[in-house]
Amino acid sequence: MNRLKPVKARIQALKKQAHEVKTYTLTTENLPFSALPGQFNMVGFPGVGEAPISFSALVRENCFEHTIRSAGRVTAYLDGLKEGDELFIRGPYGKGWPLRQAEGKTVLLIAGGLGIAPLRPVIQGILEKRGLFDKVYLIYGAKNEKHMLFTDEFQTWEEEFPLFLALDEISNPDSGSPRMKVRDKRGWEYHIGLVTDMLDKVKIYPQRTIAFVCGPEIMMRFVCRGLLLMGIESSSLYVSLERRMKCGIAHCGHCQHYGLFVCKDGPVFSYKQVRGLPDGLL
Amino acid sequence: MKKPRLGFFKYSCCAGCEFQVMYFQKHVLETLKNFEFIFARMLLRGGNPHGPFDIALVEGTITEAWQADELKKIREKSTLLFAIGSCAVDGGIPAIKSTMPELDVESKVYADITTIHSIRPHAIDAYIKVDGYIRGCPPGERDLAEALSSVLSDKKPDFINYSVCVECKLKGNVCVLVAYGMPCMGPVTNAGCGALCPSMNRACYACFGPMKQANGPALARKFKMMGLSKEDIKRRFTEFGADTLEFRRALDILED
Amino acid sequence: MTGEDIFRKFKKLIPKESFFSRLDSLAKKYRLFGPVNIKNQTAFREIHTSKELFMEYKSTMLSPGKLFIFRPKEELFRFHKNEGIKIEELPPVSEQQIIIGVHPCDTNAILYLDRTFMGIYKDPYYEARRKNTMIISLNCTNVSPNCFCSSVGSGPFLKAEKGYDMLLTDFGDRYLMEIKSKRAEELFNMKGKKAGKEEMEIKRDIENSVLEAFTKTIAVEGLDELFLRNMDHPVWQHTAEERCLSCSNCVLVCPTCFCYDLIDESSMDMKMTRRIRQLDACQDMRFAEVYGGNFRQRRAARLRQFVTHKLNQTVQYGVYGTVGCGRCITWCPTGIDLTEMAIEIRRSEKDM
Amino acid sequence: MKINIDYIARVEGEGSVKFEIKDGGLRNLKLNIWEPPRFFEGFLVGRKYDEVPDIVSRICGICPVSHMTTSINSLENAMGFNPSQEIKKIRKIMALSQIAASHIVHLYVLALPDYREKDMVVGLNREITRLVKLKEAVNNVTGRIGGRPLHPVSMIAGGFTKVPSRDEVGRVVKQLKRVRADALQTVKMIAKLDYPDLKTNVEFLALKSENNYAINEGTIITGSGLKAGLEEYHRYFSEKEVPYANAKRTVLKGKNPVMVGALARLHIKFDELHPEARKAADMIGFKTGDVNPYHNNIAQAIEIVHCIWECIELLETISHKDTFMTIDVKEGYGSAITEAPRGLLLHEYELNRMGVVKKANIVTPTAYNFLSIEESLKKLVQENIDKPENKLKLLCEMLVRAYDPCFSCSVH
Ligand SMILES: Cc1cc2nc3c(=O)[nH]c(=O)nc-3n(C[C@H](O)[C@H](O)[C@H](O)COP(=O)(O)OP(=O)(O)OC[C@H]3O[C@@H](n4cnc5c(N)ncnc54)[C@H](O)[C@@H]3O)c2cc1C
Ligand code: SF4
Ligand code: SF4
Ligand code: SF4
Repeated sequence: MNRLKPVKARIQALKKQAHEVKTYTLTTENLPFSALPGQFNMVGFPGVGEAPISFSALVRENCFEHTIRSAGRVTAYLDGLKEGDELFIRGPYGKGWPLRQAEGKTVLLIAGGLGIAPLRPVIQGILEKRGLFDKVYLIYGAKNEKHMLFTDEFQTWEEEFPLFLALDEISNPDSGSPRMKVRDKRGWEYHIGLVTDMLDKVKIYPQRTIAFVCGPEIMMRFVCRGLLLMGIESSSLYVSLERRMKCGIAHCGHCQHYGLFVCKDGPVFSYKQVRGLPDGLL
Repeated sequence: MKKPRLGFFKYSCCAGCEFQVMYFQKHVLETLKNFEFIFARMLLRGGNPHGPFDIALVEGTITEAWQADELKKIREKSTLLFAIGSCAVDGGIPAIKSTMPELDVESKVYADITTIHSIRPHAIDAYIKVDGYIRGCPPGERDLAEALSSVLSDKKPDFINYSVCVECKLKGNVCVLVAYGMPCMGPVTNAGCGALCPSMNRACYACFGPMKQANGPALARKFKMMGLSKEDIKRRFTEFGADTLEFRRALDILED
Repeated sequence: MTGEDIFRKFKKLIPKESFFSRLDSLAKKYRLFGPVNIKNQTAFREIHTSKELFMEYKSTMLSPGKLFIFRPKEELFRFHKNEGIKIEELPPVSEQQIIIGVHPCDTNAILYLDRTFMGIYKDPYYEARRKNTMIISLNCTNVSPNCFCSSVGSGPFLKAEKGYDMLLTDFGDRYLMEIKSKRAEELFNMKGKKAGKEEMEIKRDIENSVLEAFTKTIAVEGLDELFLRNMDHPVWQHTAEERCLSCSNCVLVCPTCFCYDLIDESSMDMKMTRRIRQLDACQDMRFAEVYGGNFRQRRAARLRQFVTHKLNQTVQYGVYGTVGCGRCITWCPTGIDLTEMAIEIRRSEKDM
Repeated sequence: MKINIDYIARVEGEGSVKFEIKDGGLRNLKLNIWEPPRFFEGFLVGRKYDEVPDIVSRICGICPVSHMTTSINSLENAMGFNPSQEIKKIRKIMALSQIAASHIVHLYVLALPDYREKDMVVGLNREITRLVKLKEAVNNVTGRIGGRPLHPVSMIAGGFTKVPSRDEVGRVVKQLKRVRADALQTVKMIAKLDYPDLKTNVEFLALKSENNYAINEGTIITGSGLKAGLEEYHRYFSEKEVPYANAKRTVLKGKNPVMVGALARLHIKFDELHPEARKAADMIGFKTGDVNPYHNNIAQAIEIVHCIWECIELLETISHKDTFMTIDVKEGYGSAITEAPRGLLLHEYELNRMGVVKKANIVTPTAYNFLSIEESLKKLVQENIDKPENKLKLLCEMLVRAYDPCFSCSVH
């Protein structure tokens, strides 16, 4: 089998999530394939190239989703596509989040920015089988409320577990005085500050807790250090790394992270595995 | 599909870039067919220099003040503006002038320099923002094709930006620097020519200009060790890089 | 990989002429590749008769594995645009081929590439060529100043037992021929003196005398830990700034470097796009660039990636990334030497 | 009435024509070459002989080979080096293929659209196909030998760094042979165009030697019988600066304005043309002594035939021997004059004992033609003074284009 060969996918629905971010609902001929939360596809277009993109929803009713930010050559091109257009994918690739290990435990989901996208299938998995897990918390931070993704799903999520939301800044401060909290139109309360500030809000037994962290590497670094201080084992902390990738199957070498192939051995790693490696920030 | 509107502008140079489009054998028919030529002095009588342009290609070094003013106007009227050729990309050959006192050079050519209005030669990105660089003197076919086909397919172009050595090795040439001791500029020069000079048994003279991550000083040090004189090293780094920091930096090590 | 079936591995002494004339008789069915002399350099090229071969070569700039099995540049797909897009998969060219005179370092390098391209994910292009390629290895008796294969166990005599088809050792006017695969046994079932204990002893003697010719060595014990302790050692910074050109020659000549790029090139009529695979290099600035930054922005970090991928990072495949062929030292325009960098680090630890 | 042709399109480089018509008479006609100077002669000082050809090649994107060859001849001359016959032969092949390429582009892309009432070659599909075919064949000659057709790299002082193999040469020749019919077709097509009438009193100027159509060396000959060796050059010619133009103007002392280029060459050395080219000239009734500058186009078409046929013959005798020789670097002065596509090209250099340039001088074809372009324009305007402005402007532009000027070269 030639794993470099892409297949056509059709954009069933397209939804603008935030500034420069859209969610693509896709369908392909080779459905259903099975994918795990945290895995990714190589998504692209002939003549433009390919980029690794995580599933933001696994296959349901013959569709799956990707949430993509226009960041460079490939993603900017995808940003220009419309509903009904075709694009090309291949995958799924990589190791996902160890959801089975989380069963029976307290689950901390911590996301920064676009990092919520790869965690969304985890959330959906938990919602489907809520009973399998102990307490669940979602801590989610973004630059400002305009960059918050999936806000229309917060309601459903909150029915099952608490959400803690953080913003670096407010996009339109209505008063000059510095504030610690802000509410948006729908009544969601945002803390102004860093994601790490929110760690105090969760009550856990460290030995029975597992954490899935996804976001910019520097944010993951501080979150993981915070979690270690709370007493969670580094082997129970999971992070998802981003590296440049061309093949997705541990051949092209771009994603090598000190002997590890992020595409094959990751992108989800235990913090223990990747902590302190050179050329990384963790 | 509407044809993209193309403008071609020439400043101080040999006009070879505009000609390269005609030398562009395999693609010339499609280029003529797929683009609407709005302005191209060498190909088209009349034409509209005021745009707007979907794509503007600018060749040549900026050596007179009016050129910079005109260039800024073109920038405003163009969705995409590419520098084409070493002159526009990094000053090219005309920038050799900036290695010596300006008046000296000028008075060597004209007895009466009162009618001359030259300014210090610079690449076009000294004055405006550029969307991409089609390197080479003459510009490499691959990058030129990439630029034009990217406009046609509405994506960002992916230009080559590794060293000439990469192409040299892909071709399987025996390295003329290591094996024959020729002062090859390939290791610091941007690829795109297909390692032409080493394939023709000679050292690269950097006509594609410095690559982004070039380490000029390190190569200058190597040349020094090979026994090249200070002057020879200086000449190698200023033939096509007189207006570039990457190559100018190499001259610092010659001071001591 | 080859050599799975049970066969009678034989060891024979074969006169060189009869070996070469057997090769010539195979030229009709197989494409032959081997070392040839070009302007006082040796390079692996396609040959048409065994007369072109130059078997006493020292080293070549490019390794046979990265020329004829993993191709430096190849087209993988074509996308045809014509009311919708059709994908044309270009099947790997699978002519039967024989590579002659592959030194132990390069044979080991091919075994290393196998780990990448025929590991859990198989690359069909590589796999097809690998299966259709017979490898005739040649124990090395011509040590170059930059060779250090003896330090990393990949030469000068080949120790691997499978993954190639035949091993030759130069016995003057004869070759000691050791058959390693069934197909080699069938093709080279030739008359010759059966080699026994005595010949093996001669072979060992030759090996020992070759071993004495090495001038470059590297102590491998504790290398992994040594590097991990010294990720911020000044040697990275000063070697990178003073000497490294970021020209990528090291990576391209390295027989085990496997990184590649996928490049799309569209025709000007927009009807067709080729997806091309081409060697890529970690010394290139763009190689590790991601949104918002580059994990190896610094030249020193890129140089360190190359060196440690060869001498450290054994977590990847459990073996060293280097086969000690010395090519990266020879063909680096400024002669950066990874063994010397290791020595410098070791020395500074001792001094402390 | 002031008439300004702000820029002359479809020529190489930048220039404009300005004149006034007052009381039915012409005043103040000026060819203003405002192509900005790049000061090659200035910054060549201090550069070493081995980089000079690569640098001067960038004077012009259409005739780089001419600048390279002329500088090489002149530098070799300065160092007392004599190239082998084989080197000279390959240099001639390079020159011929480049002249053909330059003429082909000029005829099809620059000149032809006027005669077909178009602004640009786009739309002339049959012609474009022929253009591409012809150009590919001749560029292939330059490209195979030089490494690339534009700014070739294998030509250096001392010879060629690499010469294509016999097989490669064979392929190039084959391709050339295939376009011979297209070359003849070009002559027919160009001869049939409807040229404006104009009689001028220009003095033709070209290189001539015995038994061959002089390109890279020869004696300077004028239509009125002047004969001069290279060493006498400065006795006859002088270069002057013009306040309104960045190009200098070269004059032949005491003579009419000179014209160089294809028409001048045919006039001076018609007999040395390749027989096939002479046949082509006869076929269309071309006569020497024709002083209508517009007919330069016809001369160019005939030269294309010459170049292709001679290229084929020379290529078939390449021997691959003595294609590179080492030079002893010496102090000295040297000069050389050759036929570029547009006419005479002179380079002269003074070198120090390291081979570093102390002084450089370059005189390009357009500098010779400068004065006669102006004079011909004056005559043209006077003869057509009652024509509507647009028509007059077009006639002027067509005339300038017919000379095939290279402003980039002239202001170097
Ligand atoms: C496992 C994994 C999962 C991912 N999941 C997602 C996801 O779900 N959603 C998502 O949006 N992204 C995701 N990404 C990130 C995405 O793959 C990258 O952003 C990818 O680089 C985009 O490709 P591109 O071709 O669009 O950008 P590229 O063109 O490759 O650009 C990437 C970055 O490099 C910079 N860059 C490129 N060229 C240059 C240049 N010449 N000079 C300077 N800077 C330059 C760009 O500015 C940009 O910051 C994921 C990545 C990984 C590894
Ligand atoms: S970059 Fe080179 S080819 Fe282009 S105009 Fe300048 S000198 Fe001519
Ligand atoms: S010949 Fe020049 S370009 Fe080629 S590898 Fe050697 S140094 Fe690099
Ligand atoms: S090798 Fe160097 S000088 Fe030669 S063509 Fe390429 S970039 Fe130009």
